[in-house]
Amino acid sequence: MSQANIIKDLSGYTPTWCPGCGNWGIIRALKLALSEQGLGPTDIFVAFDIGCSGNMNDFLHANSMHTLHGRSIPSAIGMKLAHHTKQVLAVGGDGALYGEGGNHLLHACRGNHDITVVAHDNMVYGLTTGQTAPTSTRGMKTKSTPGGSVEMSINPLALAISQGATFVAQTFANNSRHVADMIKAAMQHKGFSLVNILQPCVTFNWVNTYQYFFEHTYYLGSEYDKSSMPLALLKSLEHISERFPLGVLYEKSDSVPYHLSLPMLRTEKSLVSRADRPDLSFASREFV
Amino acid sequence: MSQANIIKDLSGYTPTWCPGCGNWGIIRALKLALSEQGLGPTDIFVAFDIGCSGNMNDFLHANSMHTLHGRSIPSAIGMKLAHHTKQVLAVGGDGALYGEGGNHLLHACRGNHDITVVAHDNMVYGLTTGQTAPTSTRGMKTKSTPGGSVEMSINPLALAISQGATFVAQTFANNSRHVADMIKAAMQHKGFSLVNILQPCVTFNWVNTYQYFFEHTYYLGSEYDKSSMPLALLKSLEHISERFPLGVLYEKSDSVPYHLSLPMLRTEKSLVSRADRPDLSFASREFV
Amino acid sequence: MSFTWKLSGEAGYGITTIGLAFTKLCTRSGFYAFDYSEFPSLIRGGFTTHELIFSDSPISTTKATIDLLVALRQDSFDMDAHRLTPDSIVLYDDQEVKLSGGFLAIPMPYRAIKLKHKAHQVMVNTVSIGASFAIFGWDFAMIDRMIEDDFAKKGQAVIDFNKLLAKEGWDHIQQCITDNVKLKTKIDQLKHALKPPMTKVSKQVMTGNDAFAYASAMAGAGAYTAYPMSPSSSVLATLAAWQPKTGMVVLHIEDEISAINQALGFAYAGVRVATGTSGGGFALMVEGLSYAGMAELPVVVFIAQRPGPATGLPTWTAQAELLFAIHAGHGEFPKIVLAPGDVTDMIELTLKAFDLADIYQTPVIILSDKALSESHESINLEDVKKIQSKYVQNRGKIVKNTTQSPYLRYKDSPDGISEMLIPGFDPVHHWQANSYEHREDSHTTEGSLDAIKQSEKRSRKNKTYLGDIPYLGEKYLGFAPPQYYGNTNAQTVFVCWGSTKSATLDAMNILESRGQHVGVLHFTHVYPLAPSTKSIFDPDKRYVFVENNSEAQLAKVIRMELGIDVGGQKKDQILRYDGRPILAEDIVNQFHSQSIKT
Amino acid sequence: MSFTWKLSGEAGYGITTIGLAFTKLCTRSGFYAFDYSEFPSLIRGGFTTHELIFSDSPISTTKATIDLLVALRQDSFDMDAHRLTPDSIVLYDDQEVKLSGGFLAIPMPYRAIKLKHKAHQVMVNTVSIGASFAIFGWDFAMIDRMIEDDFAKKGQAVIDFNKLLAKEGWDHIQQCITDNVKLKTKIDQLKHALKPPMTKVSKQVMTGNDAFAYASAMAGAGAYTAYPMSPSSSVLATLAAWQPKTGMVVLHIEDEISAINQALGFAYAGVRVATGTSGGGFALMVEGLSYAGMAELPVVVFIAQRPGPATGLPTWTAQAELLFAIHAGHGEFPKIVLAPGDVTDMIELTLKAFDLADIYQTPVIILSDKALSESHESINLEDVKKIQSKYVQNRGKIVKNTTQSPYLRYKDSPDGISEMLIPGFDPVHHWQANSYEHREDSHTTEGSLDAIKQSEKRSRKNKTYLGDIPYLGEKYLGFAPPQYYGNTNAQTVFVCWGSTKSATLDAMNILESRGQHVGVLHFTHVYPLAPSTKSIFDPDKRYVFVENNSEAQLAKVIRMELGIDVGGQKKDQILRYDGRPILAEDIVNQFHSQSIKT
Ligand SMILES: Cc1ncc(C[n+]2csc(CCOP(=O)(O)OP(=O)(O)O)c2C)c(N)n1
Ligand SMILES: Cc1ncc(C[n+]2csc(CCOP(=O)(O)OP(=O)(O)O)c2C)c(N)n1
Ligand code: SF4
Ligand code: SF4
Ligand SMILES: [Mg+2]
Ligand SMILES: [Mg+2]
Repeated sequence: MSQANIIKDLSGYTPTWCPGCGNWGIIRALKLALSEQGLGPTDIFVAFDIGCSGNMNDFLHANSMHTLHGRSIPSAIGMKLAHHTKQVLAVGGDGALYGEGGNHLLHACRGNHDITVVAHDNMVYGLTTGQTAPTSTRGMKTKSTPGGSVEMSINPLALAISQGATFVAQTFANNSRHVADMIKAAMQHKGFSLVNILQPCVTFNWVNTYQYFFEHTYYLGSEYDKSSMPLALLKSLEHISERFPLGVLYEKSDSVPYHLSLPMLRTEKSLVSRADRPDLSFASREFV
Repeated sequence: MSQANIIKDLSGYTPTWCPGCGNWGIIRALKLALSEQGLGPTDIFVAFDIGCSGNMNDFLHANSMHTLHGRSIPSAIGMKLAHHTKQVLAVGGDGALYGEGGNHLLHACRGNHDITVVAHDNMVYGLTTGQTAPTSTRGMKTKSTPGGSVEMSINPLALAISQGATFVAQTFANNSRHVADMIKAAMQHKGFSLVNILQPCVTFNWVNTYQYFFEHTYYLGSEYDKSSMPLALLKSLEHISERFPLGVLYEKSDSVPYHLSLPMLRTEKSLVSRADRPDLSFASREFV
Repeated sequence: MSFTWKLSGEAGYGITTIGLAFTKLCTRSGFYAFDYSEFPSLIRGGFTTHELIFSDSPISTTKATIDLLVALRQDSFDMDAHRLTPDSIVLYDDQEVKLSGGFLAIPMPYRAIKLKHKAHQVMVNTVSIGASFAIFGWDFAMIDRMIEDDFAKKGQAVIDFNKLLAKEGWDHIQQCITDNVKLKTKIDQLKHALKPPMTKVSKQVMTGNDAFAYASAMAGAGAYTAYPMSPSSSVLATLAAWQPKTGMVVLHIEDEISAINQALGFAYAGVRVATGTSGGGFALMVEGLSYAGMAELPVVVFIAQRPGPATGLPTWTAQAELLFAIHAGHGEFPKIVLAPGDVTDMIELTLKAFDLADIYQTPVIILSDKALSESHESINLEDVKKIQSKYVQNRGKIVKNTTQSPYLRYKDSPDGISEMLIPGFDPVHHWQANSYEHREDSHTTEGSLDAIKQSEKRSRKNKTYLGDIPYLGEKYLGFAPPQYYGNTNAQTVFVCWGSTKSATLDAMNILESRGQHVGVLHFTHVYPLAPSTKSIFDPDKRYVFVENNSEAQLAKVIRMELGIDVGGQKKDQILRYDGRPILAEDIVNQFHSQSIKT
Repeated sequence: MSFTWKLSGEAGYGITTIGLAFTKLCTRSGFYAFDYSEFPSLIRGGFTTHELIFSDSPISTTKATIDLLVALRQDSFDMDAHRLTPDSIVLYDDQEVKLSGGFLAIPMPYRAIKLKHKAHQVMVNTVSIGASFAIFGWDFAMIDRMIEDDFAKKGQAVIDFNKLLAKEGWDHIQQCITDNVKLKTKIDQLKHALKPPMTKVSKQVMTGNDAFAYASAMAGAGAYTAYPMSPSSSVLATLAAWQPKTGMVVLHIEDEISAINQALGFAYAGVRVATGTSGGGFALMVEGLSYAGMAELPVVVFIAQRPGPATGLPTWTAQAELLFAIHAGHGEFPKIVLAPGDVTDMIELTLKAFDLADIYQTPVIILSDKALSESHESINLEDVKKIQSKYVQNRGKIVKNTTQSPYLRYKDSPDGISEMLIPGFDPVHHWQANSYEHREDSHTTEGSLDAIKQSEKRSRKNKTYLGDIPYLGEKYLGFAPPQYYGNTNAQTVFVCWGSTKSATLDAMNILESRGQHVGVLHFTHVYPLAPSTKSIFDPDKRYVFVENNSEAQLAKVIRMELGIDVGGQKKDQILRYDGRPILAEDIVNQFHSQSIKT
């Protein structure tokens, strides 16, 4: 490999995911999406959450944080505002992003923070060996719900669309090309983007298998109008009847990301690049 | 007052809210709703959150918890499951319920827990003297956002409707009769109910005044079909253009509340009423 | 007599399942067994080990040497070669593993057996069970019965197939004996040494987590709220599975904040309740803990410790949350922290924890750790039955009716404890669980005198618990001093708490056997400490703290609480903080090297 | 010389606004002033007080007696009658308030003035300012200027109206003099006693929160993330308002968990950052704190304490989070806790906190409390300028380029500190802020040796901070021992920390004036404590702990950290825990009663 290639090489340790796990397809897609944008490890900032998904921290080279469980979104926002000229991603599972960290997702949406959230939606807690997740289908039997889960699944797409996210897509781990395209589009979008990736967990989820997803997903056609928020919201309701549209459900074209609403970040100079100390003479006037 | 009347008297200390505050109308309505249902202080369980709204703990007599800020919903759920034959309410502000406690709201919705959440939506933090709230309109100038808030408002109705709540209503503190009716209907509903009450804060919110709400609200007519979830969701989107429909936006008729999905609570005997100790002989078999 | 047996292999290949079966087999054979498993925080790809020890007396720690090692892979051998002695036996895959060193090596044709029966790698472990039984001279029929029990749900074919594989292992050893004299001699020795006891005491095999779950049900807990977190998660799974039998409401909720605040809802409404997690999840509960302290709500918080900080080493062990647990929560309020030493302790202290929470109307924390929470131990069924039959709920001053009028929830009292009326039954009286400072009647106050009265009332509960103030209830239940073990004249005393008990006692015995007297002082009631505990410490003796952390945290607690200067020097600390449980041999070795230095 | 002045009334009626104006007026007149305000956790309906003291020397505590009390309502008088002396003056509403007791009572026609000018209740307070100036014999033109400054934005009409009301107060007193001889004499006395200093030193009037905000900006903090919580909220408001001038990113986010985790995002990316809250919000941050400890991220956490537990007394004061802050976060990791004694201290220690966080790459906590955070104090502008001109950012080993290759983020080193590369600039090197245990290269590990190495590396930073190991960076900055004040031969020493400094020093002076020698030992660097601190404690002296909490928490820390048995007995504790700041008189009185008992 040439020097440049080495620098751009995203591969870290060999993944330790179960053979057949949907995460293999996702990491392939993520690398594809990044390298097709010419982005190497030092060009991006990634907040990896805690979970099988988040274990990607050791498999994908990047400026990165392996955050606390459920907290990848706030950490990603901090990184973005500190260095807003860089692309920032948050990578995590459904438990982390929709369960433990649900509040952060909600508020990142309405803030329209310019980060891309990559959600590995396997409808189960993988790393803790198989408990119910916020996206588990009602009635699913898991370690923590041996009698079947009582809650209905969260609807992540509807949540994001209705609460201010300006880019919302869904894809399926089996199709790396599609996953990569969704991630690329999400990253290129200015504002908050959520990519919900349906991801089979072959070890702890025997309900939502590859077969299941083949049967319950379909690709949005070219006739689909992703610019209408009400339409996107209605589309996202198919989730309730276990129909999963794949593609970009919603994109707001005139989105103004959070940082561009802050006067001090409407410049190419990021916060971390500033050496100048502020002139505080105003304060002595204020305090007399 | 007769003995029975004293027992049913809901009035605690004289409220200390600012003169003209919308909370006065809400407490009047709440008492009305309770007494019209024949409910006295010991018949109900209330989790009061922390905020001007939550300060009602001392003004309304009830079996109650004055919880931590943002945590009234989990505490209410605990009380409900412990004593499921009783009516349980959670009373709090927009900061508490949609900000600090947003994750609990989200998950209480999808759990369809049989509690009634009474949200005092004054679009500001009252008790901490005037910071931005999750429901503040974008651009609102507050103590914590002197340059205008950057986030768009949360859409609490859309959030609840899309995430599994089975009863969602909105009302305006100025009309105590309507507020009372909404609360009564919510309490009578079996499953999770949210009553979002538009509440002027006369001290710290000079934007969303009584006048503002008169101009931006309207009552849902009898032709409105509250049984359709997609319709209700679309209706809730008017929030974005600062139109606030008043009335029941959504009610699911065949709602099965959380506790009725638990076999051990499908009885009149609540958890707290059980004296019997479980027979654990099965365990010695399991562990050999 | 004690014997260690170890199996390891790739994570995800049933090591712990077959390991547990073997732990149970040892127990059924009449021994006391204890196991300890290591695995990475990965579902696959890492390395899993199952180490077990069986003995004719109760045991809850393993030892440094391995008596029988099963090595299916080269790394299984390499990682443990240093733990083998000339007396050890190694069963190894003759196609996969290269051995070196002096011990009794027995090549096993795993590959051939696998091919012959087209068996999956997971099942190969069953072969080792059969072989081990042959070596020990134990009754093969036991294996058959175990397989029948364990695979009952999977059908006859699976049962038969497993039996067949076990038999292959057994047969292979029998065959080897004929031409391996060394093996023959060894087996004859072992047959004698490992002869199952004649009188069999009925036992249960339980982990610390099992014991906590079991005792929670026994204590009449009506609810358990949790968010999964290693190494506490099996409590959630166990209690969830038992719901139809116990009637308990078991909730896997959205986060740990909800777990504790829901628990407090149950507590207010009068239901006994617990929540469980590990250090990181507990970190999210500390605000709720403070609310429990203020509103005087009874709640049991179970913490299964693992090494931190942050995500740390999720599947490993530590005793590093003692100081954190003691000081958890803002503001000043009473709190009781208990740390069981073994599985039987866990049952007893869990029962006591629920009673203490009710009596003192304040949070009670149980500190377990991965070593205790996830290791299986055989305990005497008789002991458990005795505990159970003796146990009567003590809810202190929690009542369903009150004679007070007006009812004062937070009425000041000499023992600091007020009557708590379970709301919802009395038609007249109601009260608030107020997170603000409050008057006796539970209404909010900002008055100076009210604040002082309530703050002093709350802290007085501590004194009552410690026995400094008489308890005005029906039955006293409070602090128990540390337990002293060993020669009372010993000039050196090992001080430990919680799960390090067994290893420390073992170390004491080893030293004793070498003619060196040491005592052991073991704390289970780790906070608060009664001032009288001070008199246990003899200024002329040396106290060495044995802890699974890097700061000798118990020593800090003792200095802080009792004002005696112990355990502050490196020479008085024997610590381990790499995620592995401290073993008797670690203690003995560190003790020797420190004694030389000083 | 010092003089106390107090105003009180219904919450929501501008008491604190006018009070602050008076604090500034005293300062502009050349005095040092300090104020303390009490108000309920209600927007309306409660009672608000503004108490101020001015003096010719720096001061940051009030005193027990009130020299001039303004009583517009009966309860204003009743609640403070016991604090009046025969020398006190009471300005009271002649229509509203009934007085009793011996002091100089001056009836004021508030009602009449209000009616005459159709003035709102809020404005009536201005009358008292005018009257007070007349009594002190101060220059009325000062009031005019103050009104012009304060109401500049409200227009000329409001300015004129306020001036008019102030003049009414002034005139009324002038008028009274003519027929009230006692008043005349008093005023003549005061004119002399309260004569403004000739040489005026330029001053700033700041609260502890202002000082923290100001110094954060000075330190070059790029971001502040917070969720509002009394008494820390004004930091958020102040820094938010300054954004256009400082360029700081100030975020009011959804909850405290987000506040700390966003802060860590900034920290990882290389931006200096702080987050602020009170005890309850901090409780939600402790998991994040642990992550900062593990990933070695620099972050400053500002805690303005209030009484707990739980919601407690939200608008009152306490020093009850010392032990909680020290032990906050699961697992073991280094952490530095600082507690400024006054506003100038706050500026200096905030600057130091940012440097320490960067140098040691670990969280630094600043403990303030309501008394320090919300009280205004006049400080010398010269001092501030000196601090500012002297200050140079010290980021320790945080760099934008590295010469290492491969770059090892967590490279072991003798001082425990590794080079931290700010990511995003170097085109080749990248690293993870890993919440798991990790290798030197920041990759996850579960290896025993790695775990030990990193755990020891982290804890070694503590030793470097304490000066036990030399720092291998450019400039050393670390622990500072407690400061001793007073007679070195004193046999009794008051030990205090943080904001109780000034009251304790005052108490020392009062006792000194009565011929009783006591010393004061004041801690600002409260955790960790250097072992050498032990030598400061003389076994033959008596140490009495003066704290605004109920447990004498600093004494616990000293016992725990230094192993010396101090402050464990009630007789060695002077504590206040009703939400009110401890005053010099409290200390003196408690000291006397305890000395008698012992
Ligand atoms: C505060 C906290 N609570 C719980 C855990 C334990 N934990 C680790 S990963 C995980 C859930 C994993 O599920 P998900 O987020 O869906 O990720 P997946 O493994 O399925 O990819 C949990 C509960 C933790 N690390 N921290
Ligand atoms: C954990 C925590 N964070 C912050 C606070 C401080 N606090 C009290 S009330 C409140 C917000 C009040 O706003 P809202 O919930 O909208 O209620 P309102 O006063 O407007 O009725 C805050 C931030 C707290 N008590 N606890
Ligand atoms: S447990 Fe599930 S999610 Fe985790 S690696 Fe295995 S298949 Fe993937
Ligand atoms: S501050 Fe606002 S919400 Fe609070 S009592 Fe006053 S008007 Fe009502
Ligand atoms: Mg998952
Ligand atoms: Mg509000």
